[in-house]
Amino acid sequence: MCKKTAIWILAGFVSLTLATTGARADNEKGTAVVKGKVVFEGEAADPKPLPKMDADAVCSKAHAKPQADQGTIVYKKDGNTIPFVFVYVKSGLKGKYDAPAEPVTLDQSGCMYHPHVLGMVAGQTIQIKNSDPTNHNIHSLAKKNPQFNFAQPNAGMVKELKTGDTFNKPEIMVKIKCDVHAWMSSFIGVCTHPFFDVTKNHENDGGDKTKRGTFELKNLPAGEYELEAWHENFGTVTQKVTIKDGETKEIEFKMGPKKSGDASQKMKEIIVKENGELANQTNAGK
Amino acid sequence: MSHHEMSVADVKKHVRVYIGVFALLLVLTGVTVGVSYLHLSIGAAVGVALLVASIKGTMVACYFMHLISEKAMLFWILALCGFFFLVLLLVPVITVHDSVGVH
Amino acid sequence: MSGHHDHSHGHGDHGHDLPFWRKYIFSVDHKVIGCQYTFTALLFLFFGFTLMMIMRWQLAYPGQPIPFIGKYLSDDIAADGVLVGDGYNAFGAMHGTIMVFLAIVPLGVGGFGNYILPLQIGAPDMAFPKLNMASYWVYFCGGVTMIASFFIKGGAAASGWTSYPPLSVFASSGQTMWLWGMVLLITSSLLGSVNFIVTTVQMRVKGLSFFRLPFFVWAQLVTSFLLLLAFPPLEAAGVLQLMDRLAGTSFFMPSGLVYATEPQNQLAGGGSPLLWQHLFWFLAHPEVYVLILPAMGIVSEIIATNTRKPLWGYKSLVYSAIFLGFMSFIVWAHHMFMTGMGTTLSTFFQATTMIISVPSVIILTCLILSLYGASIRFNVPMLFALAFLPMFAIGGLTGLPLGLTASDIHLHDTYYVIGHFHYVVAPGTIFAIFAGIYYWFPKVTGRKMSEFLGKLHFWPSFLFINAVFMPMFFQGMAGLLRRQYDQTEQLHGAVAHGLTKMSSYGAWLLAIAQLPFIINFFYSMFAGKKVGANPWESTTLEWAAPSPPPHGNFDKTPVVYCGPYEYSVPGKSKDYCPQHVAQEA
Amino acid sequence: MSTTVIPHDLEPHPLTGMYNGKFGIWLFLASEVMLFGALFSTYVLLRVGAPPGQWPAHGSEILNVPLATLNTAVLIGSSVTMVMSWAALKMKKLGAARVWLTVTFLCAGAFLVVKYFEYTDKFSHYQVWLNEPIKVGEHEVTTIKGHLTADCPKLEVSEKNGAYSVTEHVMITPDAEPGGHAHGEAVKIEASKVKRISNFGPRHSPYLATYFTMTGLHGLHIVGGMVVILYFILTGGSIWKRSQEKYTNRIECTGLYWHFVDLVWIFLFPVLYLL
Amino acid sequence: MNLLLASTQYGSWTPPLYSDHGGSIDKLVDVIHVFMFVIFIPWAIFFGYCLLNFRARPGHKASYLPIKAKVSKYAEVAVAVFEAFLLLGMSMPVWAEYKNNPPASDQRLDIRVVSQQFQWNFHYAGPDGKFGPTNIKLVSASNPIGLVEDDAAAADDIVRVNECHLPVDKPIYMRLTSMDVIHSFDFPTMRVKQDAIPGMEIPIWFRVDKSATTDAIRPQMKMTVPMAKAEWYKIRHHVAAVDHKVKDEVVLAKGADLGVDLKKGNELLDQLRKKGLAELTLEPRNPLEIVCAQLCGNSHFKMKAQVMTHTEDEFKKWVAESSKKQKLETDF
Repeated sequence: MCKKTAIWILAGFVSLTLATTGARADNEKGTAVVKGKVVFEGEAADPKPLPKMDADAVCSKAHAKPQADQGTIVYKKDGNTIPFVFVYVKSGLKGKYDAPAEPVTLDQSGCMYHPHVLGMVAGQTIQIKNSDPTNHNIHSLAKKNPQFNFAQPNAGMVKELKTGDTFNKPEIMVKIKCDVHAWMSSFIGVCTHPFFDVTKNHENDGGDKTKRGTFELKNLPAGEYELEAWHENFGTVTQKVTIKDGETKEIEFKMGPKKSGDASQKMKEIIVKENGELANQTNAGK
Repeated sequence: MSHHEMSVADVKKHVRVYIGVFALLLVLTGVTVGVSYLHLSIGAAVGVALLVASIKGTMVACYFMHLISEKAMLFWILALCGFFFLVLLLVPVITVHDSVGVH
Repeated sequence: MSGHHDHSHGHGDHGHDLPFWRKYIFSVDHKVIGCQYTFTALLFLFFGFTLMMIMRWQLAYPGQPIPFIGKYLSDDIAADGVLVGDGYNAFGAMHGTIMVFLAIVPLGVGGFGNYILPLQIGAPDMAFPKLNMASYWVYFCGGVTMIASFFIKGGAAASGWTSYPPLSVFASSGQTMWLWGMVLLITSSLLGSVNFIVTTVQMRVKGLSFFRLPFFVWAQLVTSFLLLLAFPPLEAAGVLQLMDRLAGTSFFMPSGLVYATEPQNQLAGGGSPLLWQHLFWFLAHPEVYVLILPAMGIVSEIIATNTRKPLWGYKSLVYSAIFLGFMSFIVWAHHMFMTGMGTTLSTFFQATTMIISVPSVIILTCLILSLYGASIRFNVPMLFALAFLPMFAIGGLTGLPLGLTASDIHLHDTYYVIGHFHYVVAPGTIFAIFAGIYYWFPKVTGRKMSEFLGKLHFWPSFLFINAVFMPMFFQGMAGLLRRQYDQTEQLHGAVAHGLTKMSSYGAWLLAIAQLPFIINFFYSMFAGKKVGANPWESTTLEWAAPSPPPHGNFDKTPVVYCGPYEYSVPGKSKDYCPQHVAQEA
Repeated sequence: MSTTVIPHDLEPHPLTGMYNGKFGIWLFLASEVMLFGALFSTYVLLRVGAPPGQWPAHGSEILNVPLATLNTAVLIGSSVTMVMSWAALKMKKLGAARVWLTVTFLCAGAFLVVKYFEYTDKFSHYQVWLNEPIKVGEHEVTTIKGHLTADCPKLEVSEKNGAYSVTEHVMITPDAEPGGHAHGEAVKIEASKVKRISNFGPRHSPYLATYFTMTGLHGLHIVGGMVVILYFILTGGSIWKRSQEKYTNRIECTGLYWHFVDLVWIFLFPVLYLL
Repeated sequence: MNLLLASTQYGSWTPPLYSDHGGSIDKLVDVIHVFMFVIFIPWAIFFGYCLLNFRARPGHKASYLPIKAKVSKYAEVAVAVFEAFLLLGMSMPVWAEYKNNPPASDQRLDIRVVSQQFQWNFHYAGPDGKFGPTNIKLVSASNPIGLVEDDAAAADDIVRVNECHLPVDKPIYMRLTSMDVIHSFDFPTMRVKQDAIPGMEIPIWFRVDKSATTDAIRPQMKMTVPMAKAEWYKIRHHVAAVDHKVKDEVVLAKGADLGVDLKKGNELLDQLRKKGLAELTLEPRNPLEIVCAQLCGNSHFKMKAQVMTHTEDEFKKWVAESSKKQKLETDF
């Protein structure tokens, strides 16, 4: 208990020092709101199931039926909206912003990461929890930020990544995965400001299916912004918005299947060209 | 005989040898470069290149490093070393060929 | 070392004019350097042992917090006091590395070799005293680098002491420290070995022909050749792995790697993971004999002295040692039977492996036959030396099923392997090293270690060390794999877990059993019974020098008149004839 | 300074016919043979095991043979001058010996300078591998070699192992070669199309990795030799005054090492450049 | 020694054996160990004899002359000869069989094993017997080996993570490879071990005994553990083999799980102890496991796959239904 409080206090001090030492931040907030949804263009494929988890009794106990690969979900029955899209202000902000004192939390329960996609302000503390009575290992595949790879063998273990250990540079996106359960992956969007959101999914829509695939950026100062929407499989789309104080704008992002990557037919030709470059390329009958 | 006690005359004799060897080395360098432009079959190319290199190496070792006039003991040590050198050079390659796996 | 500073004033040399730091820190005297090596290595030995004891806790009580120290360990090693996978692997890797490269080799070669070898050949010092000093300090830096790696982000190297790529190339920066450390250690060994060979070949006193050398010197000579020719390839391999880690090359990285579901497109690919294994084992198999030969040397000396009888088959001992050294270069791939090796090569390496066992058998036979018709004095050094024989025998025999490909299929990478090489190195070499310490302590300090405490040290150690390692054979047979952070995670591991606690308790008790030694060591250093130049009534040259020997070793350079082990020569008044004493006709 | 007298410090041992230092340096060289042996073994294994097309048929496709030939000559020359200086000492001519030593030192320097130019040339030359073929001129290509243009945005360098990645796009002027097209207009490639980009440094390919590692290690040996030689040029006089024999011996040992470095290059040259 | 043996709980040196080639390996292991004792025991006796008989004591002097020991020569020769026999007579033939004679491609079942940190992926060709191509660019959470799914050959392929289904009494031909680091495919109950090395594809083959279906084995590996000795981590892979009764009250139903982690496991055991249960009769939840024998990272110990062995037609059935693309029951 008192350990917890100690952590909070520490986190508080950390953010304080950040606030005082870092380039003086004005934390300019406004009253404008940008909301909307992300929609899949054209006929979306059915969601793909994750591999069966039987080998780890803990995981299989957690899920009666196979789980969907979050990266492949499109709500076809609810207007083709897409969950787990990270929407953020890419450019146009003038102010500087501090990392909030409270940490962002990444929980491992039922051999899945919760949340699957999340955003944070650079320098914010990351709290990594293991709620499963099995060994997970947390592997950061950051490009600009620190890479780490550690294990949490027991249930209830908590690790806090504070200043220095946490992600201090903006990066879209940092992939986190568990090497023990390779289907487990999470994506963290690291921004220099708090204006980001992740489109809602069937688990956090609060029973209201119309919320699925929607996002909302609050407290924006008036201005002209470039917004970007990022999805792990469908790529990124951007669009510009101009907005005045107090105004609320509705926008919609349209996404299609990513151009490169899925065109396997085309890819095979290339593989033939660059021979010897793909050892894993094995064909039937070989 | 060791170079411990050597008369000036001996040394002069040596110096002439050094010049000769030097010339020969330069010639051989020319040869090996020249051959490489003939674009021989890989086997032949390797053969020639290594042959020439070995000759040059032997020259340097024997005359510049005075190996020819050293006592037997050193030879045995170097022979041992040479043998292990070959083992180290060959065995890994053999494993590539004597493997049940496909690389 | 402190015990001998008050004695080290000799005849006309300027030893005592030197400032303290030149005399004991940056000394060029082979004896001081020998002591420096011994002390440093003993510290590392203790440290490596501690790591193992912590690992044994996790094995015996998986997932439970480590008592006492758990909460003081860093996040990278233990979470909430529970050892984590990385911590366990790091401890495992560093236990291996420290024990082999920082403890046992420096003790057997750096310590005993440095101190005893020049004395036994009647030399005033090593051939290159400054080089000798350099080799110690390079070793010291290597050790510091290794230890420092525990305190950097991500912790120490955790890819096993064998550091197989690609794992070691993907690993955190502790691995880089490990590689730099290894480069330093290998360099130090090279400097040392050149020094040893030159000294032995060129500086033997008058009359000390090769076949009058004590077997210890022969062992050191062969060892030095192993160090000289086997270590450079790993140095090269280390450079290659550093290139892979720091410069992004692909010496050990094949094409088409996918790491954590990310295709490794930034790599060129086309490398070979097996290349590292070849270069590593080309060093690491001779390394085994670097560990065992000096031990055999020490044991032979002690057995000869305490049987009061010449060693049986001195010449076959010598030839066996040489043959052993030679063969050790061409057996290495028997560590790689499971890498998809075909029948031709595996046959060759099985054959050489079987052949190399013959000289070992001969050496053991010679030593045991030397007991026949002897008059055995059971003093502490002798007890350890005698214990060495059966322990080494067990270690050697259990090597057989691992050296044969077919049985290796089942035993490869199981605890059977751990048991096997620990029997060779722990109750084998380490016992020999203890024997050596008890045996030569009087020479170094001029005082004898307490026999009582010595025996209090020997018997429990002998008992518990077997309690640690004997169960491992049975666990290995049952298929329990090595390098398992939690043995019970796997069905057959859990089933074979029964004996794990026995090993663990054995290990902790073994630690307690070392207390008498530590007390004995320091107590005797200052308050031990004063003795003369030759307390064991031994024949070899080191006993001709005063105890402790002054700077320059001998009062007057001795001349050798006979072989090394002239004990109980018929018709002599004393039952031993020192090498430097002329025989009356 | 101890007064302990080391036997055979100067006079040869009857068995080996060498004084300690010389025997020592020979043993050291034996270990060096094994060191480079491991690297040659690496070279052979990687080359034999390489998939077709990964290694250049001839080093000359990538490396500059004329420069290397020059270097070979220079290094052999330095070997001769080294042995000359020893001969001069044997004839008790300290002055001449020092001159020869200086020449050796300069040759070594020249060798390194040439190597510097060879290296920098490689580091400024790039290759791009593509996810999908693009049209350059009239051919479809999946990889382009060439030099980055001045206005090409800076490449991102990974902290872990220095690998390059492209932020938005890369501008590259292809070399004139079959598959590429004539010099001149640069090609613009979007980041999404780039599978991999690297200069012709060590990470480019196993071949260049081997090349840089072996020549780099050899280069370090040269530098080491230069330091020793310089030391003996400078301190020559004082040691010579103390003991002519000692100085001559030290130069002989230095020479042995130096000839070995030369010998290694004699093998490196054909193996890396000509085959 | 018996104590040591028993405590492995197999009641024998080695784990139970369910493959046809394994016998010769076990035989070799046994022979070698017999041989060891044959050498070591006389050696030890002689050793002890010397220590006693030749201890220093008043009036006893050592003899200068060595004993004329022809025996040792013979002993050494004998050792060498026997080693030669082990090598030529036993090890090499077994190994050759193990490496050189793959089963004919028309009678065997081909499986691709793609290992990665920290899991085994098993790739079956499916009914059409054709493996779909794979491409590392397609690797994702739901496609662990990067199977090119819209390729005709891949349509009916089966990919299973840490779950391996095998028919009994049919030659099985596995091609091992790795995506990232070196792993080692260890199937102790079949006496199969082989490194899986990235950039290489290494074949192994074996045949599961006719009688060794998972269902048949499970009861065979039944064991009885006294409650006193029962620690959660020794029985974490086990389920109750029978109904455990205390005064005709069932306290642990047949098939009941003993909990997979420290907390749950200990709680359950405490309850049973309180209830006064004297001993547990248990059988493995799943008796066959493939594990990783080569250190492959911080969770190496976690890398294991369950094996289900079926009769030929059960297996066909499994293939038939697994090769269908599985649908998710979702509300979207």
